[in-house]
Amino acid sequence: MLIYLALASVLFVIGLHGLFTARNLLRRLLSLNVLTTAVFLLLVVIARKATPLDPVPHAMVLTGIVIAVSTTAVALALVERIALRHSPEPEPSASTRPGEEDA
Amino acid sequence: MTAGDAAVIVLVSLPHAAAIAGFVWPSRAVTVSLISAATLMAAALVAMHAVAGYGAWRHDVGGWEAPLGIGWTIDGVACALLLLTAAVGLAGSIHHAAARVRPSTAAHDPRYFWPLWLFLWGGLNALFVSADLFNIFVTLEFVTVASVGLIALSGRLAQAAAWRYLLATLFGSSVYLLGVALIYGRVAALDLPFLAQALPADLVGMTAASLVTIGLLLKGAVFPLHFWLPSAHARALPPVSAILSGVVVAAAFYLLARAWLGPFRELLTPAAGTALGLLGAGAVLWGGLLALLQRHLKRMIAYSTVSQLGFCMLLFPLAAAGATQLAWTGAMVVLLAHGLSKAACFLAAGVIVRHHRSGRVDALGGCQQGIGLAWFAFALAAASLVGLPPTGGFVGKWWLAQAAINSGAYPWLALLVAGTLLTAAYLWRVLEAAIRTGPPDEARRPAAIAAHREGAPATPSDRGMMIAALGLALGAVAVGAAAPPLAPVLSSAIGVTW
Amino acid sequence: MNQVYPFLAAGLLLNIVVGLVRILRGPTAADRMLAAEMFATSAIVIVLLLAFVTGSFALVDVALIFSLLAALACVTFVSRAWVALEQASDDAASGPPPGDRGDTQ
Amino acid sequence: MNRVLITGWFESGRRLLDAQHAGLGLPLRLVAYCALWWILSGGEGGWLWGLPAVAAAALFNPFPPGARWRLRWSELLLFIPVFCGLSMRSALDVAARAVHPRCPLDPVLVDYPWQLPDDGGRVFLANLLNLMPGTLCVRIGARSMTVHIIGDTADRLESIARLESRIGRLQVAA
Amino acid sequence: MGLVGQVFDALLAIALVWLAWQATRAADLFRAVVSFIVFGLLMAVAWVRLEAPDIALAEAAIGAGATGALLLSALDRLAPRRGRSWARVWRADARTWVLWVPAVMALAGALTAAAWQLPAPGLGAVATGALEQSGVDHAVTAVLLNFRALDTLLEIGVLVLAAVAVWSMGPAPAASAPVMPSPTLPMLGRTLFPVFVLVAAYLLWRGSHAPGGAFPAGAVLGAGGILMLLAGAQPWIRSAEHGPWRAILSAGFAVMLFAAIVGALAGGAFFEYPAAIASHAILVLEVTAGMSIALLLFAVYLRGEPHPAADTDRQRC
Amino acid sequence: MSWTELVGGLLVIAGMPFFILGTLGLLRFPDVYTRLHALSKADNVGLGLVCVGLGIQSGSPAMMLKLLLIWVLMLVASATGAGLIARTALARGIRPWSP
Repeated sequence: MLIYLALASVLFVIGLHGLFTARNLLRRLLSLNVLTTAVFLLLVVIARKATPLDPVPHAMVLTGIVIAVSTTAVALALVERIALRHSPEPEPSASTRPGEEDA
Repeated sequence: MTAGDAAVIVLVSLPHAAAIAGFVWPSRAVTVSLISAATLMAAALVAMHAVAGYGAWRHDVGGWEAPLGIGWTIDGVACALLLLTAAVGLAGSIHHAAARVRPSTAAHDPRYFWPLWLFLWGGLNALFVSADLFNIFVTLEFVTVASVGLIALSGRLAQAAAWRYLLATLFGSSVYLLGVALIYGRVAALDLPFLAQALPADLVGMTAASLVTIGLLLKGAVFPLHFWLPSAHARALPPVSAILSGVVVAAAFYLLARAWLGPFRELLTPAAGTALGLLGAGAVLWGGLLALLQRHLKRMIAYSTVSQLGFCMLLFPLAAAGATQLAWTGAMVVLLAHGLSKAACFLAAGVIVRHHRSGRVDALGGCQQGIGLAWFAFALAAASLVGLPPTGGFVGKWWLAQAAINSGAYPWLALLVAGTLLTAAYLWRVLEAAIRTGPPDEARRPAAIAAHREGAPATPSDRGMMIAALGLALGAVAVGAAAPPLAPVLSSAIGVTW
Repeated sequence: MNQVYPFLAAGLLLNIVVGLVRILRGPTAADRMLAAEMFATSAIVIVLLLAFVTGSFALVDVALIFSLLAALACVTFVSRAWVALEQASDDAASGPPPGDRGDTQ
Repeated sequence: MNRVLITGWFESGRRLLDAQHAGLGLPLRLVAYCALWWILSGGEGGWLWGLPAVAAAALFNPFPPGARWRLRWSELLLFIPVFCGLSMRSALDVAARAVHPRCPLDPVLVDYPWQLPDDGGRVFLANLLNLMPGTLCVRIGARSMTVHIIGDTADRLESIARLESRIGRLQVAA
Repeated sequence: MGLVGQVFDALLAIALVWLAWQATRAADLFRAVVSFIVFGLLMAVAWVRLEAPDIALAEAAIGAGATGALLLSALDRLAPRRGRSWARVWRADARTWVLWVPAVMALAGALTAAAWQLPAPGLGAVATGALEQSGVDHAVTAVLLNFRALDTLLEIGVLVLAAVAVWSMGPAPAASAPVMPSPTLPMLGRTLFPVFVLVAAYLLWRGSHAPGGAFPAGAVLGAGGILMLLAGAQPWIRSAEHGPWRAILSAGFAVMLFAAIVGALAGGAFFEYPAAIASHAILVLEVTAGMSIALLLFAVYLRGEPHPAADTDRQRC
Repeated sequence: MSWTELVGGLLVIAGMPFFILGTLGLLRFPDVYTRLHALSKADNVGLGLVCVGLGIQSGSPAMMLKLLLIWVLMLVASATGAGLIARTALARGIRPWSP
């Protein structure tokens, strides 16, 4: 089990790193997903360590996975609209940073 | 089922049902929303009455008891926040219904406002009663998605802000969930009152506590994790800004308070308390300073949220120093008064900005004909934010100050005074600009806007919006009167160790 | 026979790890996509082997879902993503395998 | 009820009556789906769930039936071993090329004119070619398809022709 | 599995770390997305290894299916500019390496250490004890639809909310038909449609006594819907008339909410099913939850309101 | 060890080389079309052998058929997928490699 715990920590850190250093919006989203998966992994390892096998973290992770898909979908829809706004050219780019102008 | 239980069930389920109705029948959405807003207000009052009358109680959802099932705790604080949500929600609903945004001119798609708004409300209600760490995670995500949808509604400029908000809060939830996972691995329980008995203060507990705290600090936009807040709150529609600044941010602080005075009570050493207090101090000073420097009214109000929540953070050092009960009631009253007055500010600002067709502080002078009521509401709310007697802000800060004096923590007293002065300074800038007869620099305004400087006479729609703002501001004042008798109710909180 | 299966599963996993090179190298988006397809097949076999080793036949359903959805990524890729990835082959400069003249010529 | 829904129901009903236009007749499809359910459930039953699912699968298929022909079952059964043999040969062929130190590949693109009359059979052939030795269909045109062949072009073309006539024999025009 | 198992886990961990790194750092955006899809695939294998077949089922459908489709579809809007070459990425990273590696090591080590010390008592025994009164035989389903049904309700709420939020951002950006039609796509769709329906029904049926249930079933069906859409099926959600579809989309959530309230009215607590009808109630909830997860995944995939609705619908509300 | 187990196991083991050779082809072949050949042929035969082998070993006809269903689904997916990728690649003007 130790190896999965280490894996969870490393994935968490990779997600963290990506979230803070990536410029591209989509990449940040991917990092966030990696981060969340790391947390799920920890929960499942905890369930696995318990005797007997604990169903509650499994249910929590299932709930979490569906929530993660929903938030990813919302985030993707947002990213698309932002990318569209910043480059109406045929080749929209996600790496444009959102402007700081005010309403 | 008692009346209190019924009220709580209505509070949790009615907004969701109404949201679905609004989604399925967009043409009926306004009616449905206003009716359910009024019902929710009534239900919140019934719940508060029940708590005041019979004391706090638990409701085991599904009939399953603590370690296995999810529990709701309905106590004084929860009811106060439910009431706050109901007040801001009702006022915001009236404000938005009165605004009558034409679909052709709206930057947003008006069909989706009501479902998102009601879902946000329902999520917040579910959050305030929940006593289960994982259920709180789910409700937090619920609130996040609803907030993001609402922010993104107000046009393309807001989408970038919504994105930053989404990313920050999702990150916050992941970190929070990591903390929850560690706690679960340690004691196999998620229930807050249960954990208050069971969670030991060891390495795992400390790691979990710091993770949960970081996650909630991000969601609560506590300094220095406030970077996402100003543009998100400033760019949304007025009612959305109101509920985000007044309630959503408060929810994060509420959870923080419940967690630290509950399961993490033993970890709340003077050092930990001071660390959290220093974050609050940073928020008060830095947020206040930035608010002072803002040129746009809504941005200024948004930075003021960062600053005001800093006051609430003083709960932790003062509780660690021993004045728990007084600090708790003080912080909660500040939270409530801030929620009401900040929402009033945003709603009033919505009218003011619409009237002047500009959000710049130095463009707010000149003819105020027709929006006097809005300025009155703004001034009342400002008085409460500053903490002038007899407003709620005054009572809350007074109790915090007393707690500081009682526990001999004078530096925090100094911070309270400094923060109050800073608040007065930035709010005075706005009121002063309003009193001026004309904008100082005519040339800085576009001609088209200058032509409208006279402003239009108040329409019924304006009046409805202003009354909503005024109601909230009066509520902030009323908290000042109601707080002393209700103090024992406010400090009834299940799972909190004094 | 079941004692051999863990070795086979580990070998297939190693096979996947080696195959990851194709995702790294590309050079075109299509190469990456088809590498992903290959991993789906290997993952199915790994899951099936694990199912027979541990005797939990619920895992066969996992393999079933994999095979059912294997086409999805490919179809999405072909009908949606690739259109926009006109210049995806431009990182061919980042190290095409020797002899790869794929889309130049 | 909404118009689209009603049209949808109507559509399904029409298809039900019009079953001879389907690739497999409706009764046959129902039997096939029942068999599928039996396989999935591991022979444990659960027909209370299975039968509605079978009905839904048969009635709500959003795609119009593509092929207007029926299978000749004896030919199909005969085809299965042929298919397995050819698959094995194709895998060995590719494997041999992959392990060979110089990767002996001689790729060419060849236009192959259709002999098959209808669309369903053509698509089936095109997909099948991707699993057959040395061939990969890279274009489906109105008159011909383009095939990518990695060596022994003449042999491959011959086997495509054989495969095509086999598929022609599989189907009976309705 | 002993030592081989260890080797297997180690290989899996290496592959996952490498893929996660690629997904967050790859110079080419498409490479990042493909890496993430494969990451989901291998995560499913990891769940299998950790004896979490329910999660493996859901991950296989959601992680490798729906999320992959979502991300790949988003790429057609987010075409990358010229990807930076490897050398440049490496150089730009050199600075962060110095800064990050120690912090990373410390954090990862601390987390692992903290997690390793967990005694993990677990609620397995408690859950098993309560299983008899729950109305189902499979513990995870019991937790999801009975012990912690409120979480499931709110989670389906999050899905509904996500659909509303995504639709509120404007009309769907792309036509739903594939850009490059191929005669093989409809054939694929026609062949796979019955299998999707049957497999989803099968997973639902399994859920009451074995791994399976509403989550994987809904995810499979939702992914199937996306596939059908891409294969050129007539979109089921049509213009100006998605009125009933909105009702259908929110039906699952509404039914669950209704069940919860009925439980309360029947004299119990919110979501308390009378023991006599618990298994029937869970059956209904499972079907509705599965259906709504499927429909909502599909709705969310559209990335916007299906078609601009008619003017009558757009009136101020 | 019963004969079903033996035969099944041998079939499974016989399937393995195809995966390894498929990957080898994936790495060594020069362009996307040739790699598609490697992918769609070698891996599917490997999968078929494993499915048949495990099916024989399981001794239950339903399980055998389920495993075969997995194989058939994968055949459909990979034949269609390979065709789609190849067709799109050609339409996008990626020319096949020639020696």
